[in-house]
Parts: sequence; structure tokens; C-alpha cells
Amino acid sequence: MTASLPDPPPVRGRVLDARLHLLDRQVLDLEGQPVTTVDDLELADLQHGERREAEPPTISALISGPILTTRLFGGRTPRTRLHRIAWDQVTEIDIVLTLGVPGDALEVTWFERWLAEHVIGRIPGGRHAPD
Amino acid sequence: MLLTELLELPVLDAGGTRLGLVVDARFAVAPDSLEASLLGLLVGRRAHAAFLGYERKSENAPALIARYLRWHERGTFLVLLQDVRSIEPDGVRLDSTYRRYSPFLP
Amino acid sequence: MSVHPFPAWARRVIATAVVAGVCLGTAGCSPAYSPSGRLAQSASDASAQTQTAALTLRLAASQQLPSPATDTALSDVTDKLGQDDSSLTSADVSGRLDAARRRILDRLRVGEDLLVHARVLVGANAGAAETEAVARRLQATAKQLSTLGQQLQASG
Amino acid sequence: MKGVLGLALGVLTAIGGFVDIGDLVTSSVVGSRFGLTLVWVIVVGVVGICVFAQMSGRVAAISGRATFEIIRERLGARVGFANLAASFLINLMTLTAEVGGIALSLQLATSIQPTFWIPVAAVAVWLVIWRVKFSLLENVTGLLGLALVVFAVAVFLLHPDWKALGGQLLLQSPSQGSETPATYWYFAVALFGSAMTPYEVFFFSSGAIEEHWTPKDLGQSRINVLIGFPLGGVLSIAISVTAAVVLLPQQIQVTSLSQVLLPVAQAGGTIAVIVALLGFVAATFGAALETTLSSGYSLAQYFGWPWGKFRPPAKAARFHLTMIIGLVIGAGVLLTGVDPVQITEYSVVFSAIALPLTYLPILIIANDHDYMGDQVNGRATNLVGLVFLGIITIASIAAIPLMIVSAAGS
Repeated sequence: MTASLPDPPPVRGRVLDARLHLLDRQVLDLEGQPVTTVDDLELADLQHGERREAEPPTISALISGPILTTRLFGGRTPRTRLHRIAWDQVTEIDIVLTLGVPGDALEVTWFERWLAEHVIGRIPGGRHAPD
Repeated sequence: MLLTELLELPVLDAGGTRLGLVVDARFAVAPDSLEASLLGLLVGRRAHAAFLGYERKSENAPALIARYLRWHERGTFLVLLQDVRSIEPDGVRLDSTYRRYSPFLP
Repeated sequence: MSVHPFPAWARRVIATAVVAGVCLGTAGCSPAYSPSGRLAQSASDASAQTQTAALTLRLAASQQLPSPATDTALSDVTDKLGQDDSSLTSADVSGRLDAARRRILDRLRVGEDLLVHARVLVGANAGAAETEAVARRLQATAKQLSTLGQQLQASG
Repeated sequence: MKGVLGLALGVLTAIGGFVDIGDLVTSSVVGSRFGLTLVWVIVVGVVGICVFAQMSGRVAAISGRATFEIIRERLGARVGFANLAASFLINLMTLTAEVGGIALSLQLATSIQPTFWIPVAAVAVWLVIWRVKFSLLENVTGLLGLALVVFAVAVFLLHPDWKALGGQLLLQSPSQGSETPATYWYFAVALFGSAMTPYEVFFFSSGAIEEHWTPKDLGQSRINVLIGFPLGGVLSIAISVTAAVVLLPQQIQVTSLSQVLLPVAQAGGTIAVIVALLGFVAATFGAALETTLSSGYSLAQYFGWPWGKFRPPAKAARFHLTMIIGLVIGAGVLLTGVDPVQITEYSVVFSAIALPLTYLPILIIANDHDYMGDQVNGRATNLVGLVFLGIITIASIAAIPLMIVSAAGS
């Protein structure tokens, strides 16, 4: 049944499906350090209602944060509690997404940094790797 | 709009007949700028098993699982963005002239 | 979309209830949950523990088991026998089963007394003959407990 | 020469690291109640863990993805989270059982109450995770765990009636004395769960990344797994045999760790007991390390946090906090006085329930060219993988009904 459908017209560039290739993927920073996973994607120029725009909507940001609870249990998260990572900071799309900035510069890593600074880093031996 | 607000919305044709659910969104990524623009929506019968993607990829192994999932997700198709008339919080409506395309990734 | 007579949550509740009902039903028919089954279980547990005490005592007497391990093994037996004792004491049964319960409890308490004796012997590094006598009596008690358990199981 | 040494070290570590409190207790319980009639389950379980540990290690080395990252990528946030919740709780249960196992083993060695040893053990586990290098902790506990070979020696010292033992190996009527078929199959599932515990796969795939494996290391890993795990399984079987030879005829059903030790005492006396106790402590301590790390690995990989012992703790803060909390909970549960042996018995059965959701994503990713390039599974591996997925699914579905009908094997 599926096989008999026509192929869509070819397009320039790589074709990927958001859920299959982007959602739930690991995000790494400039140095390959884990930053977060992709919990959601923000689509620019896509509003409810009739479609009139000539330009197709694009992905404007990777979203991370408590959105997960809504993906699990439904409902909606207030926008202010979401962490955005602008799409133009993505430098590579593979089985992981790589960013062109250090993870410490991103808002999404604040809890990790706070914990490292105030709890884990204060325990003796917490600041260097085991020898 | 967030992607997850789009996913799992019911998809209706111009006459209001339900065709299925939005199971995924297809993007074209520009090779140099990595700009990802929406090409179309994948419409399937069920949303929750589509993440394995066997109905969209050429992977055929393990054969038993591939065959089962492909059968389970049969009837999935791609609609291009130009055939989408409106996106409302309660569903996606297609033009009367919409066309179904093969869901397989190039 | 097909219309269901019940909303999704109601269907889920019904399905859960059916599964729970089937589970409880099979459990009700399982001998493991009947009063006589439970008594038989306690008897065979107590038998295994008493037997363990006999084996431990013999190994300790022949210097094959270091004393910390002996202490631990005997105290494990004491704990488990205590558990069997209290579950038998509190078992709510009547008639024929109550008589069986008393017989098991009687043997079990003999075992508990022997165990106290055994721990004293081990602590005092008693001679082989003395320990062997207690080990034999423990073994005999274990045998009686096991027979009581089997009788209960056979009578259903 | 260095290559040969490395190879030997890897294999020995795999043997010693295979057995944990679940294998110790379950093998002995089964031997004391069913003789050798359930040994076939250990064999099946060992083949299964070989196939999937190897597969998860291969996926980790080639794609750089550890198991829980894959679980989320393939199952999605929702099903992945259900899996995370189940795996995390079961892992916590296993962690609790292992720390309890350390305390019980030390009690057997010193006759000091476990309530004293529980906090000591938990702090020791944390210190090792905090300060000791991954390869060192893996090798030391693995090598000391080899002391459990004393069970295999004990089998020979007991001079069993080999013919009678051989006769028990063939699958026969499951009713052994007073045991019912439901109890037999309940313990079959438990034994299977103890051999195939999911934490071994989380640990194995994450370990591949900790040790920066590349496809070049796969040959070594294959040998470690294919030789080490079966020999580890032989230790499990040996534990079962000693119980079947000494305890079964006396109708001693194993309910405590001290009973596991009695056949060794009978076979080899004090020295054998001391060696066995060293093996107990090493095996449970090693597994406590693995389960503690696995609790951190699974949570960090699901949420995309930095993880791994190769980073300084402050560079993987949430990962380390998770492990500290896990150990505190485990020790807290044990201090309420619950019997670690009972926790062990439940943890292996719950492990069996959670198996399919862990192994299905591994099998699917191992076939995905995006991740694996041209190193995807061959037909033979897929066939074996599918057969095991079938077995795992059946065991998983049967576990709860069997648990109810057999009153958890009582």
C-alpha cells in the first residue's frame, strides 16, 4: 500500500524527520561535553490558523526543560520555564547534535553548575578526576 | 509553536473526514547554514509507535521486527506543507486537492 | 474514529479490575494461600531451620566452620525459628487445623530450646560427643516437623 | 606479552565480576530445593547475557551511545521514562541487596551485627566511586571475586554421585518433593533474571565509554564476554551443585546467606570458608559499585547530563549526586531491618519483568546504519537476539502471575 505512493519532489539538502532524528537526542557542546537532551523544538513562523506565509516555517530553537512532564502527562508548560538553545548555535547534526558554544555559557546548565559549585565541588577530591 | 503542540494532532481532509494523526514533521536541512525548513507532515494511524521509524527507513533487520512494525504502521503517508490549509489547536486541515506521498526518507 | 461506550480511563479501570480479579482468583485456589497450606509451609520452614542448626553444630564441632560464621548461622536460625513461632502462634485456625498447629508449635519450641543449648555448647567449645547428641536431637525434631508438614499437605 | 596479560586480566575480571548477591542466593536456593533440574536456565541466561552485553558494548564502541541514551532515542520520552522509572527502582533494589550482601558477608566473617556494617559498606562504596579509577575498581573486585572458584573446588571435594547429578540435569518432572510446577517456573524466572539483570548491560555499555573503547577494542571485549561470562556462569552452577549435594538431601531450603556457606565448610573446612567469604565480599562489593554507577548512568543518560568516572566529580555533579542519594536510600532501607536476602529474591524477579524494554532498543539500534555504519548485526546475531527477545518477553509476562500463584516461591 505504502509502496505504491509516489515519491515527493526532491529537495536540496538533507531530509530528516524531527521526531526520528532530533527529538530525544543528546546535545553536546563545543568540546563534546554533554549539555542536555532535545526535549522539544521551537518552530518559527508557524501559528495557528490558515496558512498564508510564503516562506516555510523553520526550526528556531532546541527546547529543554520541564516540558518533559507535559510530554509525559499532557498539559502545557509556561514558556518562561523552558530553556532555549538557538538553532543557529547548532554546528553539526549527526546521531548527536553538536553546538558551537561551550556548555557553561548556556542557561540550561545552571543547575549542574550550581551543584558543582556549592555541593559536589566542596567535597574533598571533587574537583579532579580519580587517579 | 512547539513541535510537540503539532505532533499527535488529528489530521482532517477538506470535508472534515479524519485521516489520522500527525506522527512526525519532515524538514529539509540546508547543507551550509543548517537552516531546517518544514517540508511536510507525516500522517499515520497511531502516534505512539512511530518513533522506531521502520515505515520510513530502508532498515530491514531484524526482519521479524521490521516486518511487524511496518505492518503496524501501514498507511502512513507524507503531505507537503503546501497542501496544509490550516493548523488549529484541535487539528490540522488539508486542502481538498492534497496528495499523499510515500513516507520513505530519501 | 470509532466511538467507545466508555471513556478511556473507564476502560483502563475495567481492564485492571479484570486482571486483578483473575490474579486473586488463581491465588485463592493456590494451596500456598490456604490456611493448611500456610501451616504446612511454617512446619517445613521450621524443619529446614532445625536441620540447618544440626549441620552447623556438626561443622563447628569438627572445626570446619570458623566461629564467626557459626555464630551467624545459628543466630540466623534463631531469627527464622522465631518468625515461624510467631506466625504459628498468631495463626487463626480452628478444629483439626488448630490441633495440627499446636503439634507443630510444640515441636518447634523443642527445636528452639535445643538451639539455645547448641549455642551454649558452641560458646563453651564443648566436646564432640556432647555436641553430637544435641545435633541428633535437632535432626530428630526436624524430621518430626517435616512429617507434620507433609501430613497437613496430604490432607489438604 | 602485554597483550596476553591484558587479555587474561579481562577474562578473569569478567569471571569474577559475573556473580553477585542475586546469583549467590538464587543459585543456592534453587540447588537446595530443585537439585540440578534448573541448571539449564543458568545456561540459557548466560548465553543471553553474552549476546546482549556484547551487542551493547559494540553499539557503545562504534556509535559512542550508551544503553540509556539509546532507550530514550528509540522509545521516545514517554515509554523511555516508564522504562527509566522501572529500571531505576529495580536497580535501587539490587543496589540495596548488594550493600546488604556486603554487610551479611562481613557479619559471617566477624559475627558483628549487619547494622554496624551497612553504613560502613555504603560509605566504602561511595569512597571507591569518588576516588578510585574505573579500570582499577573493575579489575580488583573482579580478581578477588575469583575466590568464588572455591565453590567449584568444593564440588569435587564433596565426591558427589556424578551419575545421580547428571540424571538431574535432564529436564524432568518439575515436582521435586513438595514443590509445585508454579514454584519451579517461578524460580526459573528468578534464575533467568539473576543471570540477565539489566544493570549488567547498563554497566557494560557505559563502561565501554568510560574506558574510551574504539572498534579496535571489540576483539578483546568479545573474548572477555564469550569466555568470562560462561566461566562466571560455571561458578553459579557450582554454587547450585554444592547446595544440591549437601543441603537438598537434608531438606535444608536456603533462606539466608549463612546457609550458602555450609556446603563449602563441609567440603573444605575453615580455609575454604575464609576463601569463600573473601569471594562473597568481593562479589557483593563489586556488584554494589556496578549498581551504584548504573543508577547514575541511567538517569544521566536519559536526561543528557554529563556522566562518567573519567570526569572530575564536579564536572558530572548531577551524576554523582544521584549515586550519593541512591546509596543513602539503599542504606536507609537496610537499616529498617529488612532481610537483604528477601530483597535479593524480589529484585531478580523484577529484573526479569523489566528485561524486554531494555533489550529491544539495543537490538534495533544494533541494526541501524546511522549508528553502526556497516558494522550492523549479522543475520546469525539477529536470529539469536530475536529468540532471546522472545524468551525474555515470555519470562517477563509470566513473572507476576507465577509470583502470585506460588506465593513468591514459598
